[in-house]
Amino acid sequence: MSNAQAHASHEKCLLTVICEAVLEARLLDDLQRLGAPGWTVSDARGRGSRGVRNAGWDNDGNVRIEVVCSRALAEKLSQHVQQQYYADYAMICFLSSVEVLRPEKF
Amino acid sequence: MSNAQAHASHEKCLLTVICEAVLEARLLDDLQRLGAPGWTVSDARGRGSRGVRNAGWDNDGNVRIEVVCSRALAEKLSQHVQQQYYADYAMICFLSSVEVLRPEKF
Amino acid sequence: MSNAQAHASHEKCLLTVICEAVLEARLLDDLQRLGAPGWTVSDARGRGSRGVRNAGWDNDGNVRIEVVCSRALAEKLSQHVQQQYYADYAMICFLSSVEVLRPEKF
Amino acid sequence: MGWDPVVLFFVFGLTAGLLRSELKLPPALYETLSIILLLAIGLHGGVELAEQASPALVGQMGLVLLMGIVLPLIAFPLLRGLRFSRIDSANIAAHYGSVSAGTFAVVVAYLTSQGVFFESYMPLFVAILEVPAILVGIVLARGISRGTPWRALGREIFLGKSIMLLLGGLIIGVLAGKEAVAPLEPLYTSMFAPVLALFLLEMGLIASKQMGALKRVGIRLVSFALIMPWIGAATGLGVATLMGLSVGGTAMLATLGASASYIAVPAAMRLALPQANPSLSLGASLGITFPFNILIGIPLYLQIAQFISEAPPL
Amino acid sequence: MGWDPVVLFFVFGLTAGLLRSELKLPPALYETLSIILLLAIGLHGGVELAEQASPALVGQMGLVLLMGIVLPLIAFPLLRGLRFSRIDSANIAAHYGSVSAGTFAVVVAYLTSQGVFFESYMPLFVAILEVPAILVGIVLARGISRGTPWRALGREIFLGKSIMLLLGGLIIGVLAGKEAVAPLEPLYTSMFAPVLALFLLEMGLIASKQMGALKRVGIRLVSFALIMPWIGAATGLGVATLMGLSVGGTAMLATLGASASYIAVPAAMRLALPQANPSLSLGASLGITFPFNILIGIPLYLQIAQFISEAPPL
Amino acid sequence: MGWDPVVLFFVFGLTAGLLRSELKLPPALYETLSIILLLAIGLHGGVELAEQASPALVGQMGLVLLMGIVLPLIAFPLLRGLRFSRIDSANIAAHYGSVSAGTFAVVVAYLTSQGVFFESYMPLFVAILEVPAILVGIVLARGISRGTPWRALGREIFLGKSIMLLLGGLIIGVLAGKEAVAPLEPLYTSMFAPVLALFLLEMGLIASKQMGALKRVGIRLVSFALIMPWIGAATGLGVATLMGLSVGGTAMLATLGASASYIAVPAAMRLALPQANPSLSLGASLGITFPFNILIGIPLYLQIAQFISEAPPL
Ligand SMILES: Nc1ncnc2c1ncn2[C@@H]1O[C@H](COP(=O)(O)O)[C@@H](O)[C@H]1O
Ligand SMILES: Nc1ncnc2c1ncn2[C@@H]1O[C@H](COP(=O)(O)O)[C@@H](O)[C@H]1O
Ligand SMILES: Nc1ncnc2c1ncn2[C@@H]1O[C@H](COP(=O)(O)O)[C@@H](O)[C@H]1O
Ligand code: NA
Ligand code: NA
Ligand code: NA
Repeated sequence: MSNAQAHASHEKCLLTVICEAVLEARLLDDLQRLGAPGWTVSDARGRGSRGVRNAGWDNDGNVRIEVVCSRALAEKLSQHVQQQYYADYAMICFLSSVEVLRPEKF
Repeated sequence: MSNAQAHASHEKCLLTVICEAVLEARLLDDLQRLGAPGWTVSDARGRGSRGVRNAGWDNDGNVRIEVVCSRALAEKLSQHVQQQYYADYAMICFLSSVEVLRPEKF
Repeated sequence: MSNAQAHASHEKCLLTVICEAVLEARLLDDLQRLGAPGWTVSDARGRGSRGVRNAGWDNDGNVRIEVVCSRALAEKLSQHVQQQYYADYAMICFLSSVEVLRPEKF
Repeated sequence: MGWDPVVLFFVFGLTAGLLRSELKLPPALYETLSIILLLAIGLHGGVELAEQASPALVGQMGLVLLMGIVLPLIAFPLLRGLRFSRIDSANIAAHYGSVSAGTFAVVVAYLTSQGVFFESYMPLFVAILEVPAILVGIVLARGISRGTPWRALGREIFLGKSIMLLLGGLIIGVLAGKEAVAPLEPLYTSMFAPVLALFLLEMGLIASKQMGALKRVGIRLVSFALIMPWIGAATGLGVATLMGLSVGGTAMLATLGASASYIAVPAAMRLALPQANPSLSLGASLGITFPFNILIGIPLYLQIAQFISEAPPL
Repeated sequence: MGWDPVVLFFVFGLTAGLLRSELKLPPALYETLSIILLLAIGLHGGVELAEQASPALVGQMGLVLLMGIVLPLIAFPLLRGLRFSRIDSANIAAHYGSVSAGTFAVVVAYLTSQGVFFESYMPLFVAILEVPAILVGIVLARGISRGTPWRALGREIFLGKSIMLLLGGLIIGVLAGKEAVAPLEPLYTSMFAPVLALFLLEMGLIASKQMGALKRVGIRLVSFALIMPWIGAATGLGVATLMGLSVGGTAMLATLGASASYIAVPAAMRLALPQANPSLSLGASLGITFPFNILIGIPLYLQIAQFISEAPPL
Repeated sequence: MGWDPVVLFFVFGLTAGLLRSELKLPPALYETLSIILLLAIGLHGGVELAEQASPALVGQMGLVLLMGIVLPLIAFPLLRGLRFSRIDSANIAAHYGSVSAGTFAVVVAYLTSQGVFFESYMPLFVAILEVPAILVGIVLARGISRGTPWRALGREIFLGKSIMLLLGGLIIGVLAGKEAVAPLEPLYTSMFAPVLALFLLEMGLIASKQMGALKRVGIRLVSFALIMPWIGAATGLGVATLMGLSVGGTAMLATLGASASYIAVPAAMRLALPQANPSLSLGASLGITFPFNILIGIPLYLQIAQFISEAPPL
């Protein structure tokens, strides 16, 4: 790869989903099936329209799941999770744009 | 809600505050009082102008607090926390724009 | 500082690096040497082109490292870490733009 | 004699929580404590099972399984009568048909401290009681529809954390036998009470938060959470008498009947029946029934069991 | 006789930290260890208190409370004399007027290993000494101004983690009594030394980092952190003599006087007096005074207490 | 006699993992368990070393060091012969030349439960064996090039977590001596088996994941991971005979020879030789060799050691 190419940056989309920890395995299965190139998960707590989630014990924590991918895929993923889970689970979901140096990874 | 509506995305603001863990309870009280629709908290460590904060023990960790809300509220919240706490506590604070599918949640 | 000044917001860049936890100390040394004004680190797990990293034990976790700084520095940092580590380590790296209220901190 | 210190730890947690103290235990500690409790209960049961196994046990296991099916079928109409939605009623019924391993640990500690004998293969019944109520609850909510992903649900239920740990400990205990397990005995002897005390401290903190949430839900749920333990205990007493258990064993099966799950069932039902409102089921189970059993129920069930055993046969 | 291994764990942590080793304990472990230590100290004290309580204790408690008020009032002018700002002086004074439960755990282990008797209700005094210095520190910094949110502060101080755990353990011990607490004894017998050793390993790692930070602050802070323990110990010796404590109890109260808080006070003062620089107070307390007391102070205070008790009355 | 329950915990973890159960231990617990194991092994060794130290030990240490240099030199050509790249061969050779402290803990528990005597300063040899293979591995991959940052590498290796804990425990044991360490004895007596059992449960879960990854890599790696333990064990048997160790000590050195590192070496090699593929080395070491040694190897090595000791001298 030429230096010039390495320096050019490319716009991608970052999808962030914050939801009940109990959904983690299921959501990651869905992401894989729908073609997400990768993801990052971390633990969180919070408060929203479905009350306080304090991560104090087993059934009370949130996770944050992030996926960097193309805009089209991010929209597809976000619509899928919202249609599947929004009504019944504590969850929020948002997109933002990010720049990456090696677009072939995503 | 019509499908069309669900697909349209709306611009909101993401406020991120990274500060000493000791402030957590107080900041969340403030956020609630000022009308934040929700928040997500996670643990972190770091280094800034007030030195290294290694999360090694009780008084040494940071938290990252995130709020998705309207631009106006985000600015109000960020100005509030900065006026109240910036001078005396390890803290940084920044805004970015995000897109959400269901604006009524925020 | 005048109130007006405090209210004006300034654009900065947020560099996010997600990589194997074993790199943490080395990357932070590099960041300091290259002049990063600060950083925030948190633990994560994930999946990417180098497989699943479940944070189940010592050698299997990721960290997320974030730096808020000028656009120029962010690009320099990101090119450095990618040239040094991308080939051999599990890692992704992306930039986004954020607004801060007190630019003198970054 | 003084108060039971293990129970006082629960009261301490409850009080600290209600006073909104800063006190909290690291989540990894809570998880560790519950892992150790489940393993220790299973292991102890397995060791004793290896010594006491008898053909009669198979019949007893069948009866206990039946009890796990009947209990949610009693709870469900009760809940419907209290005007909960069908889905919520099924969900809460599943919690109350199943059992709480934490409550079981407290009754173990209580009977031991009182010097009351009990059949030591009781942990086997804990494992048996965990599952059927979940399945009954799902059927109550959905009917036996084709849409239900039974396979995935089966995995989630049988491979869930608490059943794996109970059964894993049990099987290891059976395979290894008493003598070989000796070096691991601290898990259910010297370490058991300290681990349980810390666990109950955290349970108190958690329960205090659920109590806060209960205010919104109101009197109907609280009534159910206070009535159902009596029904569950009575069922347990009946089944235990049928099975010919000792006084201690009878008190234990009553406690199991009276207890409501807050680990295995919530996780499984959240995925199987997402429309159900988890704050109803957890509020009742953790905020009311768990404290009730710990503070009042267990000593009471023992007294009733003693009373029955002394009563002249009909 | 060999070195005290518990103290060696502290030296090990300190060395590993100064060598910049990769060694670190998971934060959840450190939290767990300090929770267990505080509970164990409280519980043990409570159990003994139930047996030894006497009217004289009320007077002793008053004296100890007074000591908690006087100590920061001694430290404050000393700090001002060393040219620290008013705010920083008040903050550091609050740390040194209060006590370190970790140091207390070490003196317990030390006296036990030396076979020296001590009044076992001493944990009560730890709890009493935690609070007053915080209030005095705030008043020294702000005056008794109307602006101070005393109510919120009160909550934070009395409902803070370490006081809740100490008092919670103590009350449980008193209510349950020695016999009932027996199953929990491992917390303050067989498990105490291992838990303390791991705790001190982490404290060594933490202290090593504070020492690094001290370089920037310089000689004035180090002097204070080495002088103040003598003053605190002397005050403790005096008060103990007034109270008529045993040799062991006297050494303990001297240690409490000499120790500086690094759990309860930093958290409270950070919220009550945010302008104060926490790296000064923590650097002194953790980086200098804690190691000094652990490595040198405690054996010394015991010797002095023994010397005084053998001296012919004036 | 029944099965060894500690080993059954490993099988349990393995099974749960292969069944894709939800069971997992909090990472902080796994870290805590491995910290306690390493400290306990070191401490126990140090205490005994203080009692049994002899000039002969220096010679023995030299031999063990040599063994740590020779083993990777045997593994490397074997790997090259199996057509692994130079870099990967060097990396895997470093893992197999070094040792696994977890495997060592299992052999300690096994010999103790069998009542077989062993030289109790063996933990010293664990510490000695950790390092040289790493250095040999780096040289095999890079040559003794000027580019290698030996200084930084040295820091990382000697100040790494596992060596610090082993050596720290050892030195504390030597300095404090048996009598003073008594209060810490639960670490390597009553607590040892429970801690090891939980540790092996997690190791089983981890190993099950590595086994999954192995499918991709195939038969060559699996062969190596099953052959190399025999070579390592044979080397250990030979060296132990040269050193004149007891039967137990001989079985232990064979186990050390047969074991492959999965804590210290992966961390060091990841930084020293980033181009090497860590899933090869971890897959072999954790997915094949660790289970092999735990389930089959250790009892076998003991039998061989017993056989040799009973054989008439040549
Ligand atoms: N406005 C918000 N900003 C940031 N995080 C939020 C917001 N609303 C909800 N969350 C997070 O999303 C989780 C689920 O939200 P909800 O479904 O609204 O209860 C909460 O527990 C929070 O962690
Ligand atoms: N430039 C930066 N980029 C990312 N995080 C930062 C930066 N500066 C400070 N932080 C975080 O904010 C905390 C407080 O910052 P400070 O008040 O500058 O010490 C630090 O401990 C870091 O976690
Ligand atoms: N597309 C992605 N979106 C979010 N996180 C990712 C993505 N790809 C990789 N990661 C994270 O970066 C780590 C290393 O990525 P890789 O080098 O591709 O294996 C993974 O373990 C994930 O935590
Ligand atoms: Na029940
Ligand atoms: Na003091
Ligand atoms: Na080896």
